[in-house]
Parts: sequence; structure tokens; C-alpha cells
Amino acid sequence: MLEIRDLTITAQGRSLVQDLSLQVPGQGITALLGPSGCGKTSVLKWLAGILPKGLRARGVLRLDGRDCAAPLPALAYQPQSDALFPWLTIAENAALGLRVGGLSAAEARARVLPLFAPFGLQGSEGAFPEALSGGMRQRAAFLRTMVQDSRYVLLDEPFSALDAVTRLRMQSWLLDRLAAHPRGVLLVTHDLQEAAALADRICVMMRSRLVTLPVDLPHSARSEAAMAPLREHLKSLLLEERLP
Amino acid sequence: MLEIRDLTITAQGRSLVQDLSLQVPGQGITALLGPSGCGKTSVLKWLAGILPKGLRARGVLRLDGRDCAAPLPALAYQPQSDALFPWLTIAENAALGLRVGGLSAAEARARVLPLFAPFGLQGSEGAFPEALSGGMRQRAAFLRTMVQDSRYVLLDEPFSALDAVTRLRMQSWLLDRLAAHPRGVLLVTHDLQEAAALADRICVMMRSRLVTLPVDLPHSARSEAAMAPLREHLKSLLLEERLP
Amino acid sequence: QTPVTVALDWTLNTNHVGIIAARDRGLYEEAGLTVEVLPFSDTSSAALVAAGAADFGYLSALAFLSAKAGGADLTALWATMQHETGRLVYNLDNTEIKRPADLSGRTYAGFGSAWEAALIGTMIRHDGGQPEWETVTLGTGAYEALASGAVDFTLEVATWEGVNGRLLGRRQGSFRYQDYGVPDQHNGYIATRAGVLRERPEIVKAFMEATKAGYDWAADHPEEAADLLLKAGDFARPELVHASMQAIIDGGWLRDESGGIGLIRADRFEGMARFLYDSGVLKDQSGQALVWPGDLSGWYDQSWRD
Amino acid sequence: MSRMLSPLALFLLLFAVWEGYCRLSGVSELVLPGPLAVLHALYIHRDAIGVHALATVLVALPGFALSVSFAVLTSMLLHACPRAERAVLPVFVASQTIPLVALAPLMILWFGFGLLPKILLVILVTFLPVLLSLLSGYRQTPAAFTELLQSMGAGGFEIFRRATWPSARPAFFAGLRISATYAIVATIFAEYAGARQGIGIWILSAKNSFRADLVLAGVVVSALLTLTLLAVLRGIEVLTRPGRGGRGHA
Amino acid sequence: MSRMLSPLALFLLLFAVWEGYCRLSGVSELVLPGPLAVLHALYIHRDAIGVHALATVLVALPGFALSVSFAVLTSMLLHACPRAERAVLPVFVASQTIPLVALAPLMILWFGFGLLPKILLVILVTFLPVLLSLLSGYRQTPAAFTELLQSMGAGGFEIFRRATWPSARPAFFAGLRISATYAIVATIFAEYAGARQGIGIWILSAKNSFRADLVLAGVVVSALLTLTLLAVLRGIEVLTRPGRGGRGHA
Ligand SMILES: Nc1ncnc2c1ncn2[C@@H]1O[C@H](COP(=O)(O)OP(=O)(O)OP(=O)(O)O)[C@@H](O)[C@H]1O
Ligand SMILES: Nc1ncnc2c1ncn2[C@@H]1O[C@H](COP(=O)(O)OP(=O)(O)OP(=O)(O)O)[C@@H](O)[C@H]1O
Ligand SMILES: Cc1ncc(C[n+]2csc(CCO)c2C)c(N)n1
Ligand SMILES: [Mg+2]
Ligand SMILES: [Mg+2]
Repeated sequence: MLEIRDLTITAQGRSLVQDLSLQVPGQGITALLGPSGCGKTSVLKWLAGILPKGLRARGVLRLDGRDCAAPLPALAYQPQSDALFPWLTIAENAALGLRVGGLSAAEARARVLPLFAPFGLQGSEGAFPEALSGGMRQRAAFLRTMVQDSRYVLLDEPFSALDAVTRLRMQSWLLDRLAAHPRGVLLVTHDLQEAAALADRICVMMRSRLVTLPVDLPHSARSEAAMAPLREHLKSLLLEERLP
Repeated sequence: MLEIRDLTITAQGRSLVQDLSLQVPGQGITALLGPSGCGKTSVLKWLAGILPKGLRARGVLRLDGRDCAAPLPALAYQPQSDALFPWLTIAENAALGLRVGGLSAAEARARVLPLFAPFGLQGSEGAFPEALSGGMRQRAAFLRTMVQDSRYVLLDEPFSALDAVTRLRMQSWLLDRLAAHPRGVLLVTHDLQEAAALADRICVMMRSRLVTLPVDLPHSARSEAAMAPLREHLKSLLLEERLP
Repeated sequence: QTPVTVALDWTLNTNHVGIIAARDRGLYEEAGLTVEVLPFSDTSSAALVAAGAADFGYLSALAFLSAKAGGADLTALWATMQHETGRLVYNLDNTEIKRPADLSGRTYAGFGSAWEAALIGTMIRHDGGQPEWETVTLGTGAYEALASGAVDFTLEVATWEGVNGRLLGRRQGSFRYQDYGVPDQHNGYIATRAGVLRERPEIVKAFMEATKAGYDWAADHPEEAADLLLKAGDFARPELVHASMQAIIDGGWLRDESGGIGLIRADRFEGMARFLYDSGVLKDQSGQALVWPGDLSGWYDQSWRD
Repeated sequence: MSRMLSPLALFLLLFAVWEGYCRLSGVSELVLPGPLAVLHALYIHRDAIGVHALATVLVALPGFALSVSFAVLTSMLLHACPRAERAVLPVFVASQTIPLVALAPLMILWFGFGLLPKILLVILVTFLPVLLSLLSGYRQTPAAFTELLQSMGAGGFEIFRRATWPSARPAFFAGLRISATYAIVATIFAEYAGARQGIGIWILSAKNSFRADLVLAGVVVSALLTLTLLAVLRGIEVLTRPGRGGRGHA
Repeated sequence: MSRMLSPLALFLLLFAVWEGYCRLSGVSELVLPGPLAVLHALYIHRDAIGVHALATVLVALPGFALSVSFAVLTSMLLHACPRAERAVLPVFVASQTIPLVALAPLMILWFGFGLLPKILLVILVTFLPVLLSLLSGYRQTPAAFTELLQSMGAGGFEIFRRATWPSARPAFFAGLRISATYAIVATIFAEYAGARQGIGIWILSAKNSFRADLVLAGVVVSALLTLTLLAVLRGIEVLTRPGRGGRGHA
């Protein structure tokens, strides 16, 4: 269980996030929703220990009931921008987390390569990022994050650049993977359908409070129609909020 | 009427786009769909006259029945990455197209500022891009594109980083604007719901052909339920395709 | 008033005293000239005159002869010192050096000109030694290097560095060139381009006569001349200027046996030129040793004297 | 204020070590005078050295200004015409490989004792760092920025002005800093080969009268002039900085 | 091959203009010999000049190598400790403002005529461009890259190795190029102040024998040595380039 308590993030005196408390269980997907600019990325960056210079944060981070400080080695983080290194090939980019984790180049490569086909990236292993489409880059970044096998995963809009079908494919890959190797996922998304389809609980960041909605239906039963009421509920929550 | 005839784009001998022919009427929205990596961005870049160095293109571009060469001054283009200049404030970034078009700084500013409120960017006029969230940056880029008032607009996934509600707001802004000032829009999107809600016709790029579906329902009548069959049809078209 | 520039061969020293005296006592002005003494720079005075960057130049004998041999269009008008003022110096602490032959195999601090090798080689050979030594080119740094013992010997001007060493109590010994097979010569030429001589002889005459008057006055008033010089430049030790002036007068360097000043004598002039040519240090464009040109009378011209 | 404290402390420390060495080792004043002796000499001769310093500045500043203008113009021409860049750049680089010690006296012979040869030398020394930095800065411009402007119908110069130049700004100032560091030193060098006044002349005559303290006083003045120039450039950079745009961006 | 043609043509053109000027203006060989005369002198004295060239290379190369290693190490230390950077950088910059003409003779006095003072001078001249380029290159690293590595739990050195250094690669080579341009010239300069052999000595004695053709022959050799060094660096840069990663990225 990863736990944020009373997190406040301020920029030059203005507070972006106010007294946020949030729990990410060690299993399943926690979706984090909120209007654009409400501070989702900032919360993730704080968790990953990389809050930008201009921002100040105050709050407590607890892992399994014990206080701890970011960055946690138990976390893997996919930033909202893909952050692929232009001087590394896609395979090398994908292997980056493993290399940093101490694996040899060959071991890391062996772990990474089997995922290229399910990610629709076969043939691009040796290409450099600039030769890839936006969606391909995003999948490469997702691959880099998922292959790290950390206990917790922070995903910042990982599928925003994917078409509907590719997105479905990646979503079901994620669910399968989590079923095989249970991990805690904190998924920032702006897609209500995606949240409804994937999440085990949905947190909506609103100006003054955080609303948490559990989703108990098994994934297989979550048809578009079955989830429509939940989506409408989420939409009405978001509509309540006005951007500053 | 903007017309592409027999466009073929190749990279090092491999062809990315093969004999594509596509028409963008001077009014309404033409949505361009296709699996990630199928070449949508490349087609838009070719239209904007900025195909990257590694790629070669062959094909004819016609405007109102006359052959012409890219870049057309009649086009405004929003790239898939926001491409905001880090050394300009958001207001200056938004005014960039107008400034290039010859307006004075003051005139351009006067044209740009009224749009900040409807775009949910009020207060960020003087901020630099790095202090904005991903969704805010995307809206700034959208603002920069739309304020140019060109006859045709090319949008490459303009709403991919927006949450559902902000996205709805921007979509309806776009529809209102087009109703007031009719222009031709070519909209690349991977969101079937978005395509179904906005487009007057939908083109799906498939490996060997382009499928064009007209959407005749008035926008006000396009409820989620009413468009479900179209979405299912689009999904099945996309599913036919396998990535290379 | 005609502007005229003079380039110097070394930082301002007592060799130049006549020029400074003529300038600061108004002799040039009376002759209708405004003379600028250019500060000593890294560019040799012979080159400055030859290229037209200066009208007149004070040149060491060897610079003048090397430039002439190299084809420079120079004519000597004046010779300050009637005998060779150069000497080879070494440290007396270096007890193994007793005579030029002992210099064999030692380190020499040089000035980067070809004739030094001929000079040193001749002296060692004349004294029966092997003419082999190591050269470190140091230029103006040579004297400090010798004083600190970093090198074994160098060449100096007796009336300047020689006096300086004595004043500082440096234990230094010296060998005179002319004692070891090198011909005696004048030292310190004032020269101009042949073109100037041809086209503006009246300027040459006016300048040289005032200069001569300056040296004459300095020879008669060494103390006052030293004071004048001290005012004209930065000198680390005023006493060096006075002592050097005194040494020049005492040594009879300025005025020859008959009391003449600035005279160029054919035998001493040719003797040194001959030595340079015979030692083979002068080379032409294709690397061949220069052939003796025969008549040297065109290399100097004192017709400005009445 | 406090940003200047640590370098100041380091300078003082270095000077103290130097002074201590001079006192304890008993090295001759002729070889290595201590910093106090140097400062004392500087104080005593402040008027004379001031005149020379002014002469140096009056060569270095116009030379540097001309050099930078020339470098900016050239960089724009070469950027506009990559083919010319390929032909011309090696020639410029070759010009830097000419040892000044050989060239300076020749320049004096060719152009005399006036301003011209010295300004030419300053240009020769300071020109290339600015040019190379600019060209490499131009090349770092993200393709997305130039593409965007192109799609807006911007012409070559408009793209340059709005994307290429701002992208090259940090590189430009880096090049300026390198060049400015050399401007005064190059002037002194040129004066060495032939001049009527200037810090170079001061140092040369000090050296020739075996006054290491005066030589080092000249060195101190040269360093102060250069540091002043660098501080002015720094000021310009900070004052003209657009927001916090200096950072890289992914 | 054809990439080398245009600069070659430009060089030939410049030489032709120079030769033409010498012939037509009738300027004295002593002041400005034509390029043919210079090449002729170079050919005749190739053996003697070769010995001097070798001596110069044997100082310049170790000096340059030491300087670059030192600059890389220092840049890493200063990058790891920004507070030290603020204290130390001004001192390094100040070291560049010392006129070599004044320092070189003193160095010879202090350290003798051996390799040491010359190598120190080469380091002094070539050190800062590499250091400054590296530091500015490090600063251009996109924050997204370092943040990503930080989130992966990478330590300071790992971040440096995987993001900062590759980002600074273009800047590093730009700095290397500037420094390499000065390495030979600085050696010649140091030789001028005192040496047994080397192109500097060759040029000095040629100057003192009023042989402008031999001076310029020395200049040509110096230029060739520098251009060779630059070509070698260019080769290293191209050979070690990772893919096409040189481009900027938005
Ligand atoms: N510079 C390049 N060199 C080589 N191949 C390239 C280059 N740019 C793009 N490609 C290839 O062209 C194909 C199409 O890319 P494009 O960006 O047009 O796709 P897209 O349809 O926009 O995808 P997405 O929805 O993921 O943005 C991809 O397979 C990509 O690998
Ligand atoms: N470096 C910074 N300095 C000042 N303000 C910042 C900085 N970074 C972010 N902000 C502000 O913090 C707020 C939240 O930004 P954040 O990126 O966390 O939003 P988000 O919820 O991820 O939005 P989106 O869905 O659009 O990505 C925004 O209003 C933004 O302007
Ligand atoms: C005052 C004075 N001192 C030293 C030299 C330098 N110098 C050049 S050649 C040579 C040898 C003289 O025979 C010497 C010592 C000078 N020109 N004038
Ligand atoms: Mg975000
Ligand atoms: Mg795309």
C-alpha cells in the first residue's frame, strides 16, 4: 500500500494541490482523474521524487505503513512526455530502466525484445526515436516503464496518443500483465472510458476534495453500455469543477 | 476544396503511404483516422510543406481545382507535439502565426487575448510554457492555430492531452467557431467518439485503401447512443488492419 | 615641421642617448623635424625600416648586416660605437669555464639569429675547442637565465648589461670576440632605406646632423645626458644609466682616436661583413651560402656629413 | 552579493598562498615578486599604467565589437547558404592556425603602427569562437520549431529571427564569453609587436628593465579589464534574457 | 571527396590572389613573399623544418591530451558540485585573462626550458574552451531526461553518464575543435619564449634573418599540423556518433 497524506504543492505562493490524501493499493489499477491543469502530473512527479524546481511540496509518503522519502526504488514512472533519448535506439531506450537497475546490456535486451511484437513495435528495435510516429514513441515509453517490474507503476496518460484499437490492445495487454504479475498502478488519464474500463477504483481530483469511486465489476463484464452510468457520474463530477 | 491526389510517401525505399487520394472541402470537418504509425502525421506534414528530411513524397496537391505546391499560405497547422517556443510567453506563442502573417505585436495580442478565457487559459498569458500542464500547453497550441483564420486548418490530435470535460468544451468551441466562420478542417484523431461527434465526413486510412464515411446527422442530434453504430463500424474497420 | 619616426633595436639604453638628447634638447625641432622615437617592440628595427614602417632605425651591427645580406634596401648612416661592444659572458661560479674552449658542450642563451653560431663557433675553434654546444633561444630573457644559472653563457653589450652585472655584484666573466679570431667592428648603426636617401636627402641630412649634435653633447656632458635619458624612459635602476654613460666615455667608445664621432670606417665595416660571409651563415633563397658581393661601399653613406 | 563571495574567498586564498611562498622560500623579487609588492607597484604607477590601459581598451573594444558584428553577419550568411559554409569554414579555421607570434610583426610591417593592424589581430583572434558557437547553436534548433514557422508561411529570415536565433542565444553568449576573454589579451599581443602605447608596451618595457613587479602589475590590469568586459557581457545576457528560457527542453 | 572540393578551390583562389598581388604590386620579398616562394622555401628546408615540427608536436599533443582530460574531470566535479563551480569558474576565467606574452618568459624562468613550462602553457590556453563548452552542454540537458533517470533511481554518476554527457556531446566536440585550433599555436608561442627546437624557434630565427619566406613556411607547417589535428578529431566525432542523434529535439 502506497499512501499520500496531506500533500500540498505550491508554486510561488499559489497552491496547485491542497491537502491531498490518496492511497494506491499494491494490487490493481487506481485511476486519477481531474480537469486539465489540476495538478495530476505534479502529484506523480512528487511521488517519483522529481518535482520541478519552481514548485514546493509538503506532505507525507508512506509505503506499507512506514514513512519514506521519494524517489522510491519500488516505483516506475512514465512521464506525460515520452522522454525518449534521441541518441539511443528504441530497444536501448526501452531497456534504460533495466540498465539503470543494474542489468547488463545483453540481459536487458533479452528482457525487452519479446515485448516489441505485442506492442506493435516490431521492426523499430534499431530505429532512433525521431523516425517514429507519436503513438509509436508513446508505446516505446510504456514498454520502458512496464518492463521494469517494480512494485508500483505511475502512468501519466500513457495511451493519449494511441488510436482506439491500438489503445484497446495496449489496455488488454496491461490487464493481462497485471493478472499474471500483480502490481499497484496509479494511472492518470483524461479518458473516462479508459478509467471505467481499467480501474479498480477511480479518484477524481476536485478543487477542494478528492472523490473516490470503487469499481467492482469484473473487467470482462465492463461493456460500454454497462459503464455508461459511471461515465456520466464522472462527467458530472468533472463538470462541477471550473478551471481557475 | 483542398485535394490530394495519388500521394505516396517513402522512407528509405519503404513506402509509408501508398497512392492516397483525399479531399477536404472548404467547409466542415474531415476526420482522418487510422492505426498508430499508419502515416497520418506524415500526410499532414506533407500538406504543410514540412516533410522531414528522411522522407520522400510524390503526389499532386490541388486547391480549388488548381495545382499548387506546399506550403500553402491558406493553411494553418497544429503539430502533434505542441511546439511551443520556450522563450516566448503563452500569449506570445499564441500570437506567433499572426505575427508571421504580418500583424503588429499589439494587434496580434488584441486578437489573441479574448480567447484565453474560453480556452481555460486565463491567468497564464504571461507564463512561459514550462510552467504549464500538458493539457494547457495543448490548448495554447490549439489557440495559436485557430486564431490564424486561414481557409484550411490541419489539426494533428489537438485534444489528445485533455480530460473529457475540457475536451468537450474545446470541441463545442470549435463547432461554434466553424458555424460562425466556415473553414475547412482536416482533423487527425484517434478518438472514435470525437470523430463521430465532430466530423462531417470520416476517412479511415487502411493499408491499401481509404474508406470515406459521410456523417449527415446534425451535431446537436449526435448523442453517444445515436453514434454507437458508427463507432462500432469504425472500430471494425480499424481492427481489419494489422500493424506492419 | 616634418614628422620622422625612429625605431629602436632594444629597450631604451645609453646607446640611444644621442637621439634622446637631440630630441629633448630641441635639436630636431630646430632642424624642422618632429621626431617620434617608437617604443621598442617585438618587431626588429631593421624590418621596420626596410618595410617603411619607420623612417630611421637604430640597428645592432649584426641586424644590419643580416638584413643587408637578406636583400633589405638599407643604408648605414652612422655607427655609434667605434669598437665592438659585444662580449661573451658566463658565470664565474661556473669554475669549469676558464677559456672559450671550455664552452664546448654547454648551454647558450641565444637571440635567434644565425650569426651567433658563427661567432661562438669561431671563438671556441680559435681557442682549440670542439665547436659544439646547445642553444636555448631566450631573447630578452637571456640575462635572467644566465643570472639564475639556468644557462652557462650568453652574449651581452659591455656598456649596458656588463655595467648592470657589475653594479648588481654578479660574479660574471667575459671573453672579447676580437681576442678569439673575430674581427673588431663598429656597433650600433643608424640606418635608413636607400629610397629615403635618394628622395629626401635633405631630411636625412637634417636628422643626422641633429643626431650627431646630440651624441656630441652627450659625449661632453655624460652626467646631464644620463639625467635626460632617465627622464625619457622607465629605468629600474637610475645608477645603471649614469654608470653606463660613464663607462662609454671612459672606454673611449663614442669618439675614435682622432675624436671623430659616428664615423663608419671601411676596414672595420668590411671586416665583419667578410667574417659573416666566410662563415657561411648567410644563405640565399635556395639555401646556398651567399657569394661575397665584392664592393660594399654602397652599404653605407656618410655624405650627409660636411 | 553572496554569489560573489566564494570566488573572492578563493582568490584571496590563492594570493595568500603566493605571498606566503614568496616570503618563506626567499625567492628573489626579480624572479617572483609577491602579490603585495605587485599591488604596491600598481598603486605607485597608477597614472602611467592608466594611460596605457586606456590605449589598450581603445583598441580592444572597437576590435571586439567589429569582430562580433562580423561574426554574426557571417554566421547568418553561412546559415542561409550551407554550401558556402562548407567552402568558407575551413578557410576561417585555417586562419586560426596561423601563429600570431609570426603574423603580428608582419602585420605591423604591412599596415604600420596605427590602429588597423591591431584591430585586425583582435578580429582574427576573437572572430572564430563566436562564429562557431553561433553555427552550432543554429544547428541545435529543434526541427519542430522551424517546421511550425515554415507551415505558417514564414520566410528564411523570419524563421531565423523567431526560432533559430533564440535557440542559439545560449551558444552565442558562450561564444562571446570565450572571445571576450581573448580580446584584451590579443590587443596586448598586438601591442607587443609594435605600438606607441598600451598595456603590452608597459609589460614589454617592464620586462626589459627586469621589473617583474611591474610586469605583473600589467598582468593584473589586463585581467581586470577582461573581467570587467566579461561582467558587462554577463549583465547584457541577464538583462536581455527572455523569461527563464535558458533551459533545455525535451 | 566532393565535400572537400569547394574549400580547396577557395584556398587556391586565395593563394592565386596573393601570388598575383605579389607579382603585380612589386612588393619586396622581404615584406611579403608570394605563396610559390614560400612553398619553395618549405620544400628546400623540409628536413630542417621537419625536425622542428616534430619537436612542436611532441609538446602540443601531450599538452592537449592532458588539458582535455583535465577539463573533462574538472567539468564533472563542477557539475556534481554547483557551489564549487561558482567559486572556481571565475578563477579559471581569470587565468585566461593573463597575457601569455608576459607569462611565458616568467614560466621559463620558473620552470626551465624543459617540457613542463610549455605543456603548462598549452594547458592554460586550451583548457577553458573545453571546460566552458562542457558545462554549457551539461546545462542544455532536457530536464525530462534527468528526471526520468532520477525516477528510475539512478545515482548522480549514472544520470551524468546516460543523459548529461550524451546531451553535451555536440558541445564537447565544439569545445575540442576550438581548443585544438589553439594547441599548436600555443606551443609555438611557448617556444618563442624559450626552447631548443620547434616551429617557434624556426620562425624566430627566420624572422631574425629577415627571411619572410621562411617565416611563412613555418606558418604553413603550423597550419598543416593544426588542420591535421582537427581532421583527426572530426574523424573521432563521426566514428563515435550514436546514430543520427546530433539533431536538436523539441
Ligand atoms: N524521419 C523518418 N524516417 C523514417 N521513418 C519515419 C520518419 N518519420 C516517420 N517515419 C515512419 O513513418 C510511419 C508513419 O509515421 P506518422 O508519424 O505519419 O504516423 P501517424 O499515423 O501519425 O501515427 P500516430 O498516430 O502514432 O501519431 C511510421 O511507421 C514511422 O516509423
Ligand atoms: N514549473 C512550474 N512553475 C509554476 N507552475 C507550474 C509549474 N509546473 C506546473 N505548474 C502549474 O501547476 C498546475 C498543475 O500542473 P500539472 O502539470 O500537474 O497539471 P495536470 O493535472 O497534469 O494537467 P494536464 O491534464 O493538462 O496534464 C498548472 O496550473 C501549471 O500551470
Ligand atoms: C643594450 C643591448 N643589449 C642586448 C642586446 C641584444 N643583443 C643582440 S645581438 C647581441 C650580441 C652583441 O654582440 C646582443 C647582446 C642589444 N641589442 N642591445
Ligand atoms: Mg499532466
Ligand atoms: Mg501522428
